[in-house]
Amino acid sequence: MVEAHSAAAAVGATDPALLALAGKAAWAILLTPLICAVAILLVGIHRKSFAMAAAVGGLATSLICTLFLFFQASQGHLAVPFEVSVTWISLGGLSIPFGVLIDNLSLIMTLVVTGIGSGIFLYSVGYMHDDAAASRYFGMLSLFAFSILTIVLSTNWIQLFIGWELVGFCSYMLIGHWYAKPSAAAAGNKAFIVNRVADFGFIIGILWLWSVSSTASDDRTVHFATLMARLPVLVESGAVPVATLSVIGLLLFCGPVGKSAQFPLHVWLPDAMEGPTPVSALIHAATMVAAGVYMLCRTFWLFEMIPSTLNVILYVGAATAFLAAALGFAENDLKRILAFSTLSQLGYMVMAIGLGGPVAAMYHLTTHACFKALLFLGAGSVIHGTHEQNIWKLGGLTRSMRWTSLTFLIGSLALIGFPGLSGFFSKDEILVLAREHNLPIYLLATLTAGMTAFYTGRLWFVAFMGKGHAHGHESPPVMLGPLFFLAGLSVVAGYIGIPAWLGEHHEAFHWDVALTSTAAVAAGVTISWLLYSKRAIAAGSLVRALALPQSFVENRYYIDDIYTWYVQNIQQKIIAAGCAWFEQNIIIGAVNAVAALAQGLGRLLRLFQTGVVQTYVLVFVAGVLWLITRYLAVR
Amino acid sequence: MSINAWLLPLILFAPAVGALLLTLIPENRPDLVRRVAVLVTGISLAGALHAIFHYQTAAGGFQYEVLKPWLPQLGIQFHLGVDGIGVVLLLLHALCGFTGVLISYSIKQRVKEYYIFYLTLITGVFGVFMSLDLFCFYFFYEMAVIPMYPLIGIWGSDVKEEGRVKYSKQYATMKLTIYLTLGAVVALVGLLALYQWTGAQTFDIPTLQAMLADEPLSTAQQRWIFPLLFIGFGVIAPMWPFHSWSPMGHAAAPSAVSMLHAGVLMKLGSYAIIRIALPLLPQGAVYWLPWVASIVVMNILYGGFVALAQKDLKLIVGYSSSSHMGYVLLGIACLTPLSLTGAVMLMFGHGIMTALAFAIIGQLYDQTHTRWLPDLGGLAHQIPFIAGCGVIAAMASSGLPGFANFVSELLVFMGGWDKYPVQIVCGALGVVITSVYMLRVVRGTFFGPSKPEFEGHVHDAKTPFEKLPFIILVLALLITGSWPGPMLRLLESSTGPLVERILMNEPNTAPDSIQVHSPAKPGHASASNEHSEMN
Amino acid sequence: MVTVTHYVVASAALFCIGLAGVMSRRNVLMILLCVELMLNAANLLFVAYSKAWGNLHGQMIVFFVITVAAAEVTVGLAIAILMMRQRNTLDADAVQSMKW
Amino acid sequence: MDLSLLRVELCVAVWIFVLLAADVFLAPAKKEGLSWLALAGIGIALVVSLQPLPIGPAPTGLFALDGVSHYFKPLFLATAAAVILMTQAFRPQMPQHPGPFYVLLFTSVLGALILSSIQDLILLFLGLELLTFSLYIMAAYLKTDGRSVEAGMKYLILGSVSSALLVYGIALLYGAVGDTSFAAIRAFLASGELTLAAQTGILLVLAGLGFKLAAVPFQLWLPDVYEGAPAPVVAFLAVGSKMAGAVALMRLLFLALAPIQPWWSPILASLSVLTLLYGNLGALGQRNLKRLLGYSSIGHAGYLLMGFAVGTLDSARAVAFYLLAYLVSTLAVFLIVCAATDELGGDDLDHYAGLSRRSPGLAAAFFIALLSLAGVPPLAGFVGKLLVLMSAVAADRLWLAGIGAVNVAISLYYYLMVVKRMYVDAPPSPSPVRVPAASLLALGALILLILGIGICQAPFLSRINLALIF
Repeated sequence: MVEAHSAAAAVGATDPALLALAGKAAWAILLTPLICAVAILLVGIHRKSFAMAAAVGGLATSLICTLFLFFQASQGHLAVPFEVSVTWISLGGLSIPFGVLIDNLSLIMTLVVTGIGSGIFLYSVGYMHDDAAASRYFGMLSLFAFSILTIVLSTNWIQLFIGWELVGFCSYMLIGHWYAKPSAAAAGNKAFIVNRVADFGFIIGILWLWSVSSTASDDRTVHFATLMARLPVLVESGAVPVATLSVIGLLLFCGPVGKSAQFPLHVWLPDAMEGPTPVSALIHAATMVAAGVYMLCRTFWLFEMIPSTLNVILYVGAATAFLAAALGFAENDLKRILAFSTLSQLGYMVMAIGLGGPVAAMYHLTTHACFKALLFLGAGSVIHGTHEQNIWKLGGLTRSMRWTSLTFLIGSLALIGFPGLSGFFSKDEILVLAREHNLPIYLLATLTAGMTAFYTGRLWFVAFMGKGHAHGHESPPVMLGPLFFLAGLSVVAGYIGIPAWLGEHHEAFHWDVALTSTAAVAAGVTISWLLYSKRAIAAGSLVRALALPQSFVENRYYIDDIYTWYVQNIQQKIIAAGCAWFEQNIIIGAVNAVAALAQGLGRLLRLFQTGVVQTYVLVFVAGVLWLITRYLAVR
Repeated sequence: MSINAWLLPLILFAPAVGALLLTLIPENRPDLVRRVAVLVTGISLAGALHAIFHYQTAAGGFQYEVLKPWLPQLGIQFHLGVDGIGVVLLLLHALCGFTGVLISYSIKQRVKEYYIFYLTLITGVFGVFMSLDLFCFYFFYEMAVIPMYPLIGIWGSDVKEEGRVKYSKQYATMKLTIYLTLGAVVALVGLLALYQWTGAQTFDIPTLQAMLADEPLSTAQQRWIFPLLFIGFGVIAPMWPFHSWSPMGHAAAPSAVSMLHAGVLMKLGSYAIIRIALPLLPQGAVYWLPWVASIVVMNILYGGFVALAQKDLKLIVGYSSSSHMGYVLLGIACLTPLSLTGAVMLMFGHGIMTALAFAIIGQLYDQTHTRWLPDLGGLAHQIPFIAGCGVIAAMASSGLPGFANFVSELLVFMGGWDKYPVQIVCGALGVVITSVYMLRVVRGTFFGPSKPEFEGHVHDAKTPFEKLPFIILVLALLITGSWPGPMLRLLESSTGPLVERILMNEPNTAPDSIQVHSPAKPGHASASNEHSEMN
Repeated sequence: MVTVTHYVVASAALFCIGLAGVMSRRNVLMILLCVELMLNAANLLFVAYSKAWGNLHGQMIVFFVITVAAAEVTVGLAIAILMMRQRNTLDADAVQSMKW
Repeated sequence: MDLSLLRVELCVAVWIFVLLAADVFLAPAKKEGLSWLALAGIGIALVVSLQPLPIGPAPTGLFALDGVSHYFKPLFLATAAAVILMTQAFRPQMPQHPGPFYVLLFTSVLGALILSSIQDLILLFLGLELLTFSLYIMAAYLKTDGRSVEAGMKYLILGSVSSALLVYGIALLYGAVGDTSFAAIRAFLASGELTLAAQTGILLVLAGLGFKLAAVPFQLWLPDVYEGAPAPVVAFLAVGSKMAGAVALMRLLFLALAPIQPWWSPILASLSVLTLLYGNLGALGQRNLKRLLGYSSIGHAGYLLMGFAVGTLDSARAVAFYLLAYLVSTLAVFLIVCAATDELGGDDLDHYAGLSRRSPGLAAAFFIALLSLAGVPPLAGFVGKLLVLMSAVAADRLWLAGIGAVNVAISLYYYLMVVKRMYVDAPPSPSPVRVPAASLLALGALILLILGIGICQAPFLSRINLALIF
């Protein structure tokens, strides 16, 4: 049933034994977390330590298998792309495989997921140690790992969609992990439903793409490799108009808009911070929200055929990057600032796709995963130590939580693009791309880089540097370990040649772009330093000067309010209540009316039944006369 | 004699015999009564499992056939048999029936009478799913409707809105019974017309099918009969705007009856359409189904919106059922092998899912005595196991991958895309609406801070026996949903040929090709021979 | 000359008078008498047709009808007595405890 | 004249005298035994009626012992037996002197037996009168009960008017044909002549029979009489009298009026529709069980008329089956009503509240019998209705079948209202309802028959197919 086939043409033949082993390893990457999740949910739901061990062990196994494949591939022993799959559904002309696609792209993403994921899992062991429902947490975490790997390793659109939905579910469960908090439960709902709205477009796109994918000789397909080969031919022959494909592309892009929280469906991500912090780090910073970007990279062969859709993607990404960064200015919640930052960085990545640079996007995705996970874990460490999330109530953490602060600083620097750190390189790639293709976007992106520096600076100066009242205790080693690990990654990720691995030959360093962005960053940091550390400018007066934009930003552009208004007034009060009214009064009313009609007709007929015998005779005789007059026929 | 020859009668008559046995058991022995019910439904379940595992997919067609003359003067036979579709629905019903018996342990009043009616209901539904004779079919169909009346009337509960009675259980059950009977008699007229106009003097479905393949009814006749059958059976399906009996019926019924009702009874309609209306009246189907495809969009969206406005848990799930049955009807209306397979799969998936949902709501209601959403909340603290099942049911209903509902809805969408893209898009929108109200239910019921009034006297399903029905249903959903291949192959062996035969009748196809594609099976030919000898 | 038609007309008239009486008279006894009138109208018809056809079927029936009519009156009187005993009236319209 | 043709009727007639004599000579304390004597008489007649038909040429003359009558006679006798058992169960309500009641019952049965064999309009008239006269008295049998007397009075007046119309119709027909035998009428009509007088005559005869069947617009007496008359009498009215009317109509239509079937078919069809709707709609919202059953019996007359309107051999057979199913179900219902009226304190629907808690078996039997009347599988009534509807569809009267089918759903409503009282409502007292053993036995047999006819229809239908040949 399992069929392994390798596109071995690229780098010579692969040793069959290795191929078999690689196939097993590939399956192991995907399925180990699933098995662990099932085991935890079935037998470990009341055994916390078993759950922790299974979850961490499961993902670690995946990581080891990934590393194995990675080294085999990088050494050239294993020819990639390489695919193993089983047929999940085979029905008439429809065949949906379920499998593992190993190539450079999926390997790097799998490394991100399993590598950073393992760190975060380990961190969770410390973070969730006292939680009564830790087993459920770890079960869901394992299930999440499986789901995201389903996306990453997917060989086809449907499998991708399956993973897409499953990560949504896990995200829902994990955001709402502390379901006793109404806000957490609400945030979970919001995340799931917003993603559902987006996936509505996504699945339509998938269906449409599937429906146009047939050729004269072959059935329709959802298989990436087949589509990649087939679509250009179909477009060239005119069988699929570019306009149609553009619409399909837009519909497909709906998926990332929801999952990667692009404008205007970004509203769920800040709320998602209600979940435990490791979840925010893993799901809502490093992996799941990046899945949208990954999907666009994975299927870039489709999007590169439709420049108009790419343009839309570009502007959506740029808008998200800029607007989300601005939202970071006014936020006071430690995790939410990071969430807006995540939004903004995701905007960068999407923008990079729009600019035609999947490699740049993927590069930024990888580095961002490292430093943003680091930042969140750092924030988690702070929360764990102080039980406080409001930056204004924190402060002075550099003293009480030294190691956490150090790693947080490294993450922050990587985020703002401090030269030499990973964020600097990856952001630079995108800015170069922007300058080549679209000057206004370039300027906007540079400005956004400055804004990033500003709010990150604000966070640092207020929460960590400020005159401390928060006396937290440093976190246990099981939590610090991952912090160091991720800090290390954030430093080195810029140097290990990710773009080259992804197939882009690194061009010469663009000093002009680098300098400009560094200047913007420096400006941002300086301003924030002046405002929040040095207090040279009174923040209050600045706020007053910018009253209107301030309220606009504080209310998150009123987008949440618009949605709430829609749900409460349009959806519930007009559509749903209208339908319910129609149901009660027209549909049920009509049925009742028929019943009443029957009753009434009966009552009417019974008017003959006067109880007076002579009425009966009269009716009798009238009946006879009626019969005679009606049916007497002359022949 | 091999087991195959008496497998279906065993499944069918086990509950009936159980009901008869119960009449002999004194009323003051409720435990014995329950045990008998568990035993007989268990036998049926085992039989259904045996049937599905031993169905010869490669051979296809009707299997485990039983053919006995019944009323030879009219060409009526006691003809049982199941194809891939039937065997799946048999399993669905056996699962729902068995778990329903377990859930019914919470019934404390008039236990004996309850199980007698309940087992009669189960017998009727089994009969429908395995009947291959129109008379048999109708016979069991009506038999399945009537026990609902006392079941809801006696053991049900009023549907309340903010403390006031919105629909009394008497109203709900009377409406349900009369509405369904009305639908059934409309269908009966259609069936009789079919019998008459065919001139075959037989009610045997395979024989009729073979005959009609050779000499189809005239297009005009088909166009007359088809709506009779479709509306008649559509009432129970339930097709918009004939659905209003269903949500309030679900809401008023005791939980095990809601389970059977929403889980299985509603599938009788769509099953009847697939088993009778489509194969026997292909041209009628081709003519009317485009209309149906548009009407059922109303089912999906309208049902969803009304569910959004409800606050009674059972009404929400009730309207959700009518919304989801829209997908089933849409799958039928699209009339492609994919969509039809998806429709039947959804009948299974939705049946199990909704049975699970009603089992959960039943547990909640038994303990909290309310189903009014604003009164509930935070129950995950007290009943984590049931809450977990609740999340699973909600997710299955929202079409989360891993559950049978996702696969089936996907197949309906893929199968119907070419024919009715607009309707499919609307259908996909329905999935979004579903998740909105389902998550609202989960959040409002299970999440939030623990409420003091529930603390201490709301108990989770603790023992394995109490958990058993939930586990069975969840596993059924998960297994078929995550590995749908075997069930789909089973269904395809029946839906594929069915659709193929119907589409042969598209006006633009040469009629000559009909005979090539629908050879009468040897078994059926002999059946018709027997019949002609009797005359 | 008197033809069958004359008898038919006469009997029809008699029948209609009886019918009108049944519908208009309130006294049970009068109603029964009017029914007698209708039966006798039929008798007249039988006899006339019997003469016209030249067979005896009609006349034979007349005897039966007369007997039946007598029986009917007997039963009727018995019930009328019961009515009288219970309600102290013979008015048919007064008895209407069961209706609708 | 071959008296063996009259053997059943003779048995019954002789037993009338036996009963009279016994009534005279038995001591008042032993009058209870009369019912057993009556039962014995019915038993003898039943055995005689079940003797196989003499083989010979198709009988001619006034009276025939043919397949039709051979099929129906045992049914009349069985009805009578059931009614006698009902009087036992109903005893607390009955007057002290049951003797005349049984005599009247036997007379009535004699009329019905004759009607099942008629070949001539004279015998039609005589049979009807014999049947009806006794019923007038029986309806008013509870001399002290005002409603019973009222029922008798209403039945008497309407009945005598209808018989006057019938006789006048016979006279007109005789005038047109010159003969009263069915064969002669058939020959006359077959010749293509259909004078206005003949048509009027036929319509009047149909009206007279319509009165027996309770066809709209000749049905108004029925609810009142059902409500007022003693329950056993109502049972005989509902089953015996209606079935007698139906047999007479069947014989008239198929033996005498067959040639002008296209003429009377639409008449009966429209009567059928009106009757169905009147009966079933009128029954909605009734509060008295007997009155409700009255309306329901009008509804059933509608189905019978539908079978006649179709006018095919199959439809006649369907009617015969329908009557059988109707008989077993209705008798079961009335056995329960008779047994329960006294203990429940009346025959309003509300009196039946909580019967299932008081006497589960009785309630279950009632449930089954009512559902059979409604036409729900797997019960006898379902098959009867199905056969009638099928015959209508077979004659291309889809609309008629449609109306009949819809009425099934309407009727279910009021039957279920009774079920609701029994099963859902709370009982006023927990004491069980006592039923005499013989009635219980009969009830059990009837319920078994309801199920048996519903599930194994084939032998019954074969019997009918053999018997009914016109």
